[in-house]
Amino acid sequence: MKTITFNQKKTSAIALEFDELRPDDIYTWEKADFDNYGVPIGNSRFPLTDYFDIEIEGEAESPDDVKMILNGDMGRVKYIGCKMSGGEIICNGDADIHVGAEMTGGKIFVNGNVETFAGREMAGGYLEISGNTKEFCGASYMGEWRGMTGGEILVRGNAGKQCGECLSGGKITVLGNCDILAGIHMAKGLIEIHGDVNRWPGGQMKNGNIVVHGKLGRLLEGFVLDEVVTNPEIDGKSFEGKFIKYTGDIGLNGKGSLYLDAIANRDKLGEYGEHDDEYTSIREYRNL
Amino acid sequence: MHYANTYLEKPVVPDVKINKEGSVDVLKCMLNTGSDIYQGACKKRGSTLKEEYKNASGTCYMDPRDMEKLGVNNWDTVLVKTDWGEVVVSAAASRDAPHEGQVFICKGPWANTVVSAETYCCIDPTYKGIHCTVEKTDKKVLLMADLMRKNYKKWVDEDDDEVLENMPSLGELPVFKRKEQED
Amino acid sequence: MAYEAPITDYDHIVENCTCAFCGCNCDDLDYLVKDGHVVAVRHACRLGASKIMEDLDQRLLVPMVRDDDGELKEVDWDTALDKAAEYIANSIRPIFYGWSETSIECMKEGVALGEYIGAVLDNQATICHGPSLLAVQNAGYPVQTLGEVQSRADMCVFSGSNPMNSHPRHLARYSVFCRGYFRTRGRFDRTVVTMDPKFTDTAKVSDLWVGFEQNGDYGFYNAIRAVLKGKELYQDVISGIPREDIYELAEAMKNAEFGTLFFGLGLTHTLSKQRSIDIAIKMIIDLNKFTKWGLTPMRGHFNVNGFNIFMAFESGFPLGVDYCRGYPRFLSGETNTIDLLTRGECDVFMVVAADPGAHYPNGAVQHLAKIPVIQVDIHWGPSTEIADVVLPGSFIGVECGGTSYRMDGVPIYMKKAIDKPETCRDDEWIIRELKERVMKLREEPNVAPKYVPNPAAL
Amino acid sequence: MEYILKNGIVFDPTNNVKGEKKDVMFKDGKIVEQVSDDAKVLDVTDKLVMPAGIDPHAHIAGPKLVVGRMYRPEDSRRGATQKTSVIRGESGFSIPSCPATGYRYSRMGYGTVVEAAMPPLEGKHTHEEICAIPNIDVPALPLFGNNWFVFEFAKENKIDELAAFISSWLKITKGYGVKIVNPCGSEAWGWGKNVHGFDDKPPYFDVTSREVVKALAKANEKLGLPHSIHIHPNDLGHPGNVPTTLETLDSIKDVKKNAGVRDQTIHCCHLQFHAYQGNSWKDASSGAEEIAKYINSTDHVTCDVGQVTLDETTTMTADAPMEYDLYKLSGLKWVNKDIEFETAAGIIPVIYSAKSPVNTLQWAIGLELFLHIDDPWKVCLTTDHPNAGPFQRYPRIMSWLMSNTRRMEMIENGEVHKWVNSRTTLPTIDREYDFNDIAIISRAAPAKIYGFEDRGALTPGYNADIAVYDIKPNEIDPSKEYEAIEKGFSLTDYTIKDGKILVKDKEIVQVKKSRTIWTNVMGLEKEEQAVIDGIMPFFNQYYSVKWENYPVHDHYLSDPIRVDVQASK
Repeated sequence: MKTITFNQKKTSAIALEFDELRPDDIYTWEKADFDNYGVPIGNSRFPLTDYFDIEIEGEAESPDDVKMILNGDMGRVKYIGCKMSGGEIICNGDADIHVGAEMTGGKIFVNGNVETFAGREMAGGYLEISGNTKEFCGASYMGEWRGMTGGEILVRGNAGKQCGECLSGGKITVLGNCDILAGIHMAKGLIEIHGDVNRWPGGQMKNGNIVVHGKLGRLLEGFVLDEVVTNPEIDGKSFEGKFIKYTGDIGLNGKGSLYLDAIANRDKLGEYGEHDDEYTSIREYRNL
Repeated sequence: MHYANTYLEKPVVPDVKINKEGSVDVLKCMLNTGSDIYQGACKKRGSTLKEEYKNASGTCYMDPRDMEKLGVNNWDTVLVKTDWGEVVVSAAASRDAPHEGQVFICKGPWANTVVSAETYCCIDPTYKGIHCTVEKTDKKVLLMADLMRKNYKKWVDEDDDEVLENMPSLGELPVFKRKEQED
Repeated sequence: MAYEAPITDYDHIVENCTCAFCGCNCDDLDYLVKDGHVVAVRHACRLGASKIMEDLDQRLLVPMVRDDDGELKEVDWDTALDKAAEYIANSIRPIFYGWSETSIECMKEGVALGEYIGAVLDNQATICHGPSLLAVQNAGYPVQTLGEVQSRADMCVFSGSNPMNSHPRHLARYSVFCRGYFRTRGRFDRTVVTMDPKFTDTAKVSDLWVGFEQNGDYGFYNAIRAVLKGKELYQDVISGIPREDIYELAEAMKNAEFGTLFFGLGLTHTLSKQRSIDIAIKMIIDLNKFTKWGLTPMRGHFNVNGFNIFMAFESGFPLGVDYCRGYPRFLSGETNTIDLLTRGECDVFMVVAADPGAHYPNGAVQHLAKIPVIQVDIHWGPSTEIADVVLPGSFIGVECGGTSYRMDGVPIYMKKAIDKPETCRDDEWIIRELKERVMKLREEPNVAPKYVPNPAAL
Repeated sequence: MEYILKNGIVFDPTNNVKGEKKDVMFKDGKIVEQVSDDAKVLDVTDKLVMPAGIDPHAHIAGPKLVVGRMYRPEDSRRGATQKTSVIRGESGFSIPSCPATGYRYSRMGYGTVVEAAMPPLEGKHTHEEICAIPNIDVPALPLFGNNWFVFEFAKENKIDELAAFISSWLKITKGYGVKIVNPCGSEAWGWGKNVHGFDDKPPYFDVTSREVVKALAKANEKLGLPHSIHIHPNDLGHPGNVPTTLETLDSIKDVKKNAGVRDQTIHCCHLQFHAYQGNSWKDASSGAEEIAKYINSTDHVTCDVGQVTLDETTTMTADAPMEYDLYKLSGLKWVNKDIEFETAAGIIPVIYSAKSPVNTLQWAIGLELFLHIDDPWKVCLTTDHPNAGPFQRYPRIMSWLMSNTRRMEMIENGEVHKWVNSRTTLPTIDREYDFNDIAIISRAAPAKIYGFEDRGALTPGYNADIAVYDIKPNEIDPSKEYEAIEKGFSLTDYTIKDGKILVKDKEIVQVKKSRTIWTNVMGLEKEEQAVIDGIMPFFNQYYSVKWENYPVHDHYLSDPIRVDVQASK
C-alpha cells in the first residue's frame, strides 16, 4: 500500500485540475515526479508543490495499492478521481465539480460538500459524500443518453436538482433531500432518497426504480398509480414498510417504477389513503 | 439634418387612478424579468444613459389590483426586494394584466440587481419566477450610470449605499476625458 | 408617440439591407441615406428601426483606457490595443464573451485568439438559449426554415415567447399573418396558440391563450405527452390548466396539417431550465407520429445562432467552449460564463458586441467589478461603466458587411450601407490586431500550454 | 520547388502503372516528367505510392453537419486532441470539427472529398465550412431532387429550361454536380409523409420520382457536366428496396451520355443501403448479388458503397422521412431540418453493433457489393461518412477487402452475427482486392466518375496530390497481415497536396487552405436569365430571403477551382 498525502499549502481562486493525478497515473510516482509536475490552472500550469505538500509512504504495484489523502479545502480542485480505475481517495474537505466522474473502480470518500456532477457517468466503484452535493449528481455528460452505468454513490446530505439524470445502472442513495427532477431520463438502476423530494421525480424515465422515503411535493401526470405494496423487493434489495408504486413515464411508454412512502405521502392516495389499513391492496379497494 | 425619431420618453401604459392609501405595506409577489419592445428599442439604440432607459427598464409592471393594495400610481417608486438584492424602480400598470401576484421588470441593470445568478448547472441564470416583495418607497430611481456605480463600486472607494445614492449624478451623457481637454 | 412626417430629405436609398436586431434577420430593409448617415429606415419594425437609427450621443467613437482616477480617458488606438493585449497575454482564465452582434468573420479572429491564449469563448446563449442547446443535445432538434412555416403551417404555437415585443416582424413576415403557398389567406388559415403565464401582446392576437402557471411548464408538457399516448389525466388541473383544455389542445395539435412551436426565454429561464424545452421537443417529436410538427427557438440577437453554428464547426461545441487545456471542451456549470463569474474564476474578461452590464445578474457582474474588462462595442452602455479598456467597433449590417445566421440557420450576408465613423475600426480588425499583439507579447510559439508562471494574476 | 519521390512502388491505375518501382517527380505543385538535379529527394524506397485519395461521397460540411456537432457534444468529446505548433485542437469521432476533418483526411492520404449534399438556400453555410476545413479540396453537390422548380420543369418535361436552371443554380451555389436525394420523398416529408417506390407522387405535386430523375438525367447530359447525376434512390434502408433501386438505375439506361471524361450516366451513392431483400427486417436478406449482376451487365452505372464499419456513429441524410423511421426504432434523439422548397434533412445517432443481426447484414451487403461487382472502376470506397461509419475507418475496410482470411475469421469466430451465413453470400466469396484494386476504388475510379482532369492520377501536368504509405507492397501479404494493412493506410509517410508536403512521417507538418471545385457552364447565359425571370415571382413571394441574399457570393470562396463546361445547344 502506497499512501500519498496532499496537504494543502494554499488555495487558488481559479480551480486546479486533477485529472492527471489519478491513482492510475501516480502509483509509480516518486517525490521528484510530484516536484516536477505542473498542475493545470486555467490556461497555464503551475508547480503542484506550490499548492500542496506531498508525503509519500510505501510502495504500490498497481493503482489499487494507492491511497490518496487530500487534506484541506478542495473547493477549487476539479476532477478529483476522474476516470480512476482503482485505489482509494480520501478527501478531507469540500471538493469541486466532477469528483469521481467516469470512474470505473476504486473508492472515493469526501468528508465535506461536493459541487456539481459528482460521479458523472460512473461505471464502477464507490463514491461517498458526507455532506451535500449540488446538481447533476451521478448524471451524464451533455447530450449523452448513457449516464452512470455502474457503481454506487452515497450522499449523506442533500442532493441538488436532476440527481441521477440518465441513470443507466448502478445505485444512488441520498440520505437527505432531493431537489426537482431526480432520475430524469433514467433507464436503469436505483435511486433511493431518504428525505423529501421537491417535485417531478422520474420525468421521462424509461425504466429503473426510484424510492422516496420522505414526502414528495408534486408528481407528474406521466405517472400512473399502480399499487400500494408492502415490504417490496426492489432491484434485489428489500425495503420495509408500505409504498405507493407508480409506473411511468407513460408519455414515452416508460416502465419505470416510482415508490413513495405510503405514510408520508398519504395525501397522494386521496380517499383510499384514509382507509388503507382496511384493505390489502388498492385493487381490492377499487373493486368495492 | 432631420432624422426619423424613435425616442419615447416613457413606455405607454394603461391609465390607473388610485386615490386610496394602500391596504398593505409589503406585497409578496413572483418576479419575472424579460424584454419588452420599449426596453429593446431603447437598449439597442444605445440610449442606456438616458431617462428613457430608466423608464423602460427600471419599471416594475404590476397588476392594477396589486397597485391598489400598495396604493401606488403609475410612475410612483417602489422598492423590490429578493434574496439576491433590492432595487428602487418605478411602478406602472401592466399591459398584460390581469396577473395578480406577478410583477414584471424588463431586463437591464435594475432587474439584474434582484435576479438570481444561480444557474443550477444549466448555463442560464434564473431570471424568472423569483419570489420578491414590493413596497412603496420615497427613494428615487437611479439613472443607469448611477446605479452601476452604486451596485458595483468599481471605481469609487465608498462602501455606503446611502452615500452612493446621493452622490452627484453621472448624468445622461458619457463622461470621459477627451484628448483635447488635456491640451 | 406623436405623428411624424415621413422623411423625404435623403440622398439615396440602399435596398435589401439586413436588420441587425433580432434573430429574424429581415433582409428587406431599405435605408434612406443622407450625407453618409442613415436618416430613416423602411420596412423595419420599431426595434430594428431604433437600432439602426442609433443614438449618436452614446456612440463610442474613440478608444479609451481607464486611468488611475477610475475615469475613462481617450487614447490612441495603439495605446488602447496594447493595454488590452497586455491584459489578455497575462491572463490565466480569460473569457471572451459576446460575439452575437458581430459577424462570423470577426468570430474567426476571435477563435484564433481564444485558441492561442487558451480562453473560454461564450456568447449570449449563455444567458438566453443555453438551456435550449442543452435540451437539443438531449432530445433532438426538429426544425424547419421559416419559409416552410410561411408556406405550410396551419398551427403556430408560441411558448414562453412574446414575438410581438421581441421579434415584431416574425408574425408578419414568417409565421402568422403572412400568406404562404398553401396558406393563401394568411392569418385566417392558421390557428395561433400562445402559452405564457402572462396575457402577453402575442396572446392578445392569438386564437388561444394557455396561461399555465409560473414554473409549471414541465408538468404541463408532461401531461400533453401523456395525453398523446392516450392516457387519461387524473388531476383536474395541471399546472394551472384544466384537464379538458389539455385534451382539447392535444387533439388540435394532432389534427393540424403542419404545426410549429416557437419557444423563447419563458421556457429557458424558469425552474426546470432545459428540461422544459427537452420535454417540449419530445412532445413535438411525438406529434410527428400523427402529423408534421417542427419547432424553432426564437433567438434574440441577430447572430446568436451564428456563434453557436460557427463554434460547432470550428470546435465541435456550440457554446461555452473552453480552450484552456489546448483542446476544445464544454461542460455546463464549468465552462460557461455565468458559472465562471459567480465562482470568481475568470481573471480577464473581454466583451465583444454584447452588454453583460445590462444583462448579467448582479452576482456575476460583481466579479466583473474586480477584474479587467475589455469592451469592444459601438455604444456606451452599462458595460462601459465597468470597462477598463474600451475599443469602438463598427456597426455590422450598416457600416460594415459580414455574415450572420438567422434563427433557423439560414445564412445571410449583411451588406455595408454607409461608411463607419473615421475613428472607429471594424470588429474583425480589432480582434486581429489584439491577436497579433498578444502573440508578440507571449513570445512562446503556438504550442500546448505549459509553464507560464504568472502568479501575479491570481 | 522541385521534388523527387524516389524508388517507391507506384500504383497509378489511370496510367496503368501496377506496382512498378519508379520515381515520381513534381514541381511547383504539378506532376512533371523530369526535374533538375536540384530537386529535393524524398526517399520512399519500396513503399507504396499512390495518387492522393478521392472520397466521392461524404458529408463533411454544411448545415446538417453543424447541427450534428451542436447536438452531439458526447461525440465531439470523443476525439479531442491537443493543439500543436502546426495544428489546432481536434474534436469529434463520427462528426469531427472542421479542422479535425481536414487533418484526418490528410493523414490517410486523401486530397479531395466531395461534400454530397448542399441545400442551395444554405449554400453559403456549406462554403463557409469548406473554408474552415484545411488541407483538402471540396466540391459540393447541390440538391435538386426535391426542388419545386425542378418538379415543375420535370412535370412538363421542359428539359431545356431544366438544363438552364441547373447551370444557373450551379453558379449560384458554386456547386459541382447534380445530387438527388429520395426524389419527391423529402417534399412529401414536408407533410410528414414519404413516397414509396419509384412511381409515387408527393402530395399536391403531379410528378413522380421517375419523372424527376429522368428529367434531371437528361438535363445533366444536355449540359454535359463532368459528373453524372448523383442519386440516392427512394426507399433507402427499407427491406425490399432492391426493385426500387434497380428501376431507378434502369430508368435512365437510354439517356445518352454527353461527356467524354466519364463513363456513366448515373452514379448511385451508398448502394449498400439500397440493396435489401425481404418484406421486413424479420425476413430481410441481401440483395447485393442481384444489384451487382445488374451493374456488371450494364455500363451506365457506377456506385459507391457506404460500407458499415460497426461503430457508433451519426446518420445524417437529406432523406428526412427515413431518419424519422430510424428514430422510431432507436428512440434516441432526432434532428430534422426542412429547407423551404428545396429539401429536408434528418440526423440521429446510431450504434452499429456486430452483435445485431440487421447491422451485420448491412455490413455484409457492403462487402458483397465490393466483391460481386467485377469491375472496380464501377465501385468506390465510401462509408457515406458519417452515416455508415466515420471516414477514419477506410483503412479497416481496405483490410477487409484485401483479406478473405480476416473476413472468414470474423464470420467463423462469431465476431459478427450469424445472419451473415444465412442471409448473405459473403462467406462464399473468396475474392481479395489487390493494391491496384484499392487504388482504383479509392482514387482512380472516383476521379473518373467525377470527370476530374487534374487529380486522381500521377499523369504529368496533374496536381501533385500524392500519398506514400508505410506499406511495402512487395513484402507484405495483405491476406494475412491485415492489421498491418489497416495501420499502414491509416497514417501516411507523406501526404502531398498541390506539391506541398502536408504530412510527413505520420504527422501533419503543414496546413494549407482548402479549395472548392465548381462547375461553370458557359453558353447558356440567355436561357438562364429567362429561367430566373420566370421563377422570380414565386421566389419573391414565397422564399424567406431576398434574391440578393440567395447566391453564394465570392466572399465565401477561398481560391476556388472553376471547371468550365461548354454547353451544347
